[in-house]
Amino acid sequence: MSHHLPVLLVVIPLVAAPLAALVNRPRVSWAIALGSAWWALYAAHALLRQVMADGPIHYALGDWAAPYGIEYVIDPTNAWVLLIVALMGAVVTPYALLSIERELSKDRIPLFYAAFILCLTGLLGIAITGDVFNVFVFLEISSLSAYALIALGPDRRALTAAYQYLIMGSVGATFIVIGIGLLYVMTGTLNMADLAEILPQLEANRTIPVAFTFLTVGITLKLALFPLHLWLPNAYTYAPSAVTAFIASTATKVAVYLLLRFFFTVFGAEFSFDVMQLDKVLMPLALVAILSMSLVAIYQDNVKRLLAYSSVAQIGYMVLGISFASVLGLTAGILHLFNHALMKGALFMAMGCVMYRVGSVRIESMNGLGRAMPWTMAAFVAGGLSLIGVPLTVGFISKWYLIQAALEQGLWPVAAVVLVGSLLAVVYIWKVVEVAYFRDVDPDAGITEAPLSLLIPTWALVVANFWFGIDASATVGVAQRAAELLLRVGS
Amino acid sequence: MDDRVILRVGAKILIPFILLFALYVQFHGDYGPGGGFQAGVIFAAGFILYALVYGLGTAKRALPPQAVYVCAALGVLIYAGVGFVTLGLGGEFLAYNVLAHDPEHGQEYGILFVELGVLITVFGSMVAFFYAFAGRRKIQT
Amino acid sequence: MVELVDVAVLLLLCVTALAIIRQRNLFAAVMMAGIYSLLSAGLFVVMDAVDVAFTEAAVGAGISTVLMLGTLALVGHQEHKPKHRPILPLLVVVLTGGVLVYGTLDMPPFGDPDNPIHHHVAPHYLEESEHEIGIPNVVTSVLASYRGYDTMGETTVVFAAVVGVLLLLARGPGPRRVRVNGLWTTVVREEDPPELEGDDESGGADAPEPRESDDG
Amino acid sequence: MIGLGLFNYWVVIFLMMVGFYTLIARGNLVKKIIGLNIFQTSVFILYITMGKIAGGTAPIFVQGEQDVVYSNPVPHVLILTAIVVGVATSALGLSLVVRINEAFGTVEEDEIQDMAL
Repeated sequence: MSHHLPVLLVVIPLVAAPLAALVNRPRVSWAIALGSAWWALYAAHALLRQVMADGPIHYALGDWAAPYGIEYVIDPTNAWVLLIVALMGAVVTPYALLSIERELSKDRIPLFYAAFILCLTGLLGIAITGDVFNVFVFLEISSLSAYALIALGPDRRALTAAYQYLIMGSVGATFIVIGIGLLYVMTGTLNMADLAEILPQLEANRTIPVAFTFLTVGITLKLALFPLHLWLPNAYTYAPSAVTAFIASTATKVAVYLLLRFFFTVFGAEFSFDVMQLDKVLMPLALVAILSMSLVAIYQDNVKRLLAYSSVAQIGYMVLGISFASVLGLTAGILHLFNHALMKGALFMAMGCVMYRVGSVRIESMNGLGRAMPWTMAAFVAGGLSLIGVPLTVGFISKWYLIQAALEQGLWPVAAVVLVGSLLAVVYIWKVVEVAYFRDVDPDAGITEAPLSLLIPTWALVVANFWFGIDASATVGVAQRAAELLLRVGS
Repeated sequence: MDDRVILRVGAKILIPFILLFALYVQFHGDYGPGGGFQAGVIFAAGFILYALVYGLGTAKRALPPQAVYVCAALGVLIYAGVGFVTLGLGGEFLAYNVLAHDPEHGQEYGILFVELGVLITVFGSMVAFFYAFAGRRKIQT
Repeated sequence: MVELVDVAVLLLLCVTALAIIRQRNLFAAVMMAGIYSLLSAGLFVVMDAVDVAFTEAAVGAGISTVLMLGTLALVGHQEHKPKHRPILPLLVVVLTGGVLVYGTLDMPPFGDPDNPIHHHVAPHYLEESEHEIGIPNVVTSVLASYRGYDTMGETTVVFAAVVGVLLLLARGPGPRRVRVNGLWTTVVREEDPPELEGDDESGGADAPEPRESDDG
Repeated sequence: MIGLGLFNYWVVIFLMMVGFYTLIARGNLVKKIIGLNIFQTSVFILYITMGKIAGGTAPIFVQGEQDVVYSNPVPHVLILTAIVVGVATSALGLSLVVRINEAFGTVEEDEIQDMAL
């Protein structure tokens, strides 16, 4: 059983999706989704423990040894990402039950859960595989289902948002396919470990850098790194609340993971940073993303859109961590994958609670919500504190490592930008807090607190924000180990 | 409808051959070009031709949308099911060798079943796409 | 001879692609896209990829075209003239193409048997497939067995698309729009319950005539 | 055939860019999907071109024949998968177009943008 855990982690949700579609009873479909999401969490957690204890796990699908067959390879980095994805799936699914019943017509709910599990399956499949073409296949599973999920939002602009995402996502995927093809033509293999072995032996040529460029641009499109982020704000704003909470906290994380995997495992840090001079491109983009997108966020009237722009800025932090190409920097980036999932998950879920009761997430509709929905808004404030990076929250841990990594290389202006980004976050979170706590509630509206099935998952994430903010030894331990392995130091 | 006799008779003659050809492509995929995916598309094309000539309503009576939708899901389950069977027999996921006494037959059975899964899903999906688009009415203004 | 066919088909592909850009009647553009698929299927045959050619012909020229025509019947087929000159897209495309051409400069020439692509994993399939799998078509054995997991993923992708398309299209006959004071307004949301019931048209209400425009 | 050198690749890159251009420069949502199809089909040609061996034949064994050069089967397999993914993407994209047309009454990007504000 435990030997087959890697494949079961992915395949059980994969089978659950058609089942959820076939039963055609909304609540039963939901139960199937819940079961598979919790299974994934259990399996991902078990795998992470196993990897941390015994080192990398290999699983040959079809019993064909790599590179002839497709292989699953799990090391601390992707076990970590698997855990993030599975955790968010496990928290969002219970939350989705009522939230989706409110936002979607009943006959679509079984298909909704099928698409939701497929998205989860795809993301898990991308993270776990050791074969570059298999990445593409699972990327498409997650993307196609994500396009459909986003299009289900109540506003008609959800449709155009989904279309825009589909076009940009397909361009990204096609670029990735081109990159894979160019790698394949020069090496004759599709296995990541095999590629990592063969690539350094090739003499200098012009094809590999081009393959590298196409892969980077393609993944960056999926990642929504500034300036290729145009699809993200609309998609996050108009998608159903549960979908936003799930996709915002997982899809971009998996894309960051792909960058890490290609930069460090497949091409190697030396090629990526010494030959391709990647840091000279990534760092400025990340810094511009942090500053400009935080500024844009301040001017938003729709809180989901505000949080979406903040997400683009936060992606900047993760990429900034990568661009240092040091153990500290990577640790910060990998930590922030998890931490940002926790904080953005909590914030978007709080907004989902508001949507459930108020029917809108525009700032002007939140007058006095601090009194009408105290738990929801408290969760929002707590998530906001974490986003800002106040001590005792996970946000602080991420920024602490990020600043350390910057100072380690003497880049104090970069550290300053990180701090300015936090100050800007104070401004946009305050905008919401002010309206919610210092304006009078409309007494006729009769708004009450959100139901428990929405509040409990939201608060679970809030508690996690503080839990891992107070005792970060477990998360930092994994992130540091992952960073060391990626940079091939100390092993 | 009556003014399209040639179309209807032509289709009547063609469709059985198209379906037969699809089966040939499915089962000859080991020896020549073809396989589940191609067969599924050809099968679907034959059926779509039927729907185009005889009308969507007739086609939906012959093959209800619900059945098509079940097909699309069923194929995935068959494919993954082969994987679970190999797990149950003590092999790795999708390691067909364990399906029979000797590896070669195991591979043969495995490929037969997964290609069947592909056929069913692809046929179901293509017809489901067609139903979804053709069944949508133009906006009335 | 092969070279001649190869070059001829490639040139035809170029002509077709350029014609598609220029064509503003979308029906014509879709038909030309079908031709494009068919031509590339021909090219695949020349390049020994018979399985791929088969699929491309069935999908590209068949199913895709039917879906496109189905869409055009619903959304209209005249493309508007672009309002401004697309300088930025042109720049992006020239840059991307330039980078790709640069990347090919060190690529092994077309058809050279010494290419690394032919030497690492592929020969294993060609040599071992016959006794490891036992079927003559190596494409099938790689597709269904060596890389069978990819194919399962592919089947799942198709299923995901079905789920998506049904979520978007299957339920409800769609909203009705009316013109009020010169503005289009949606009057019936498709989430409205009465409309949801009207989907299963297995009766015969609109049986014989699916659409007006696509039986040519 | 080796005489053709890199010519094939360059033509294929040209085709890819024609598709890519249609995809990003055109405002009609259906035309964009057509562009995407051309872009992807051209990438398929790129892969198949890589797998060709001069004087080779399709990778299907024929009984009793020796010393046959077979073309590389791997790109064929990858592209079979990619074709399926491509048609799945177009189907989903087109269904979005249909819904956008129902919601906005147009499939031209600039008109939709005017309305969405």
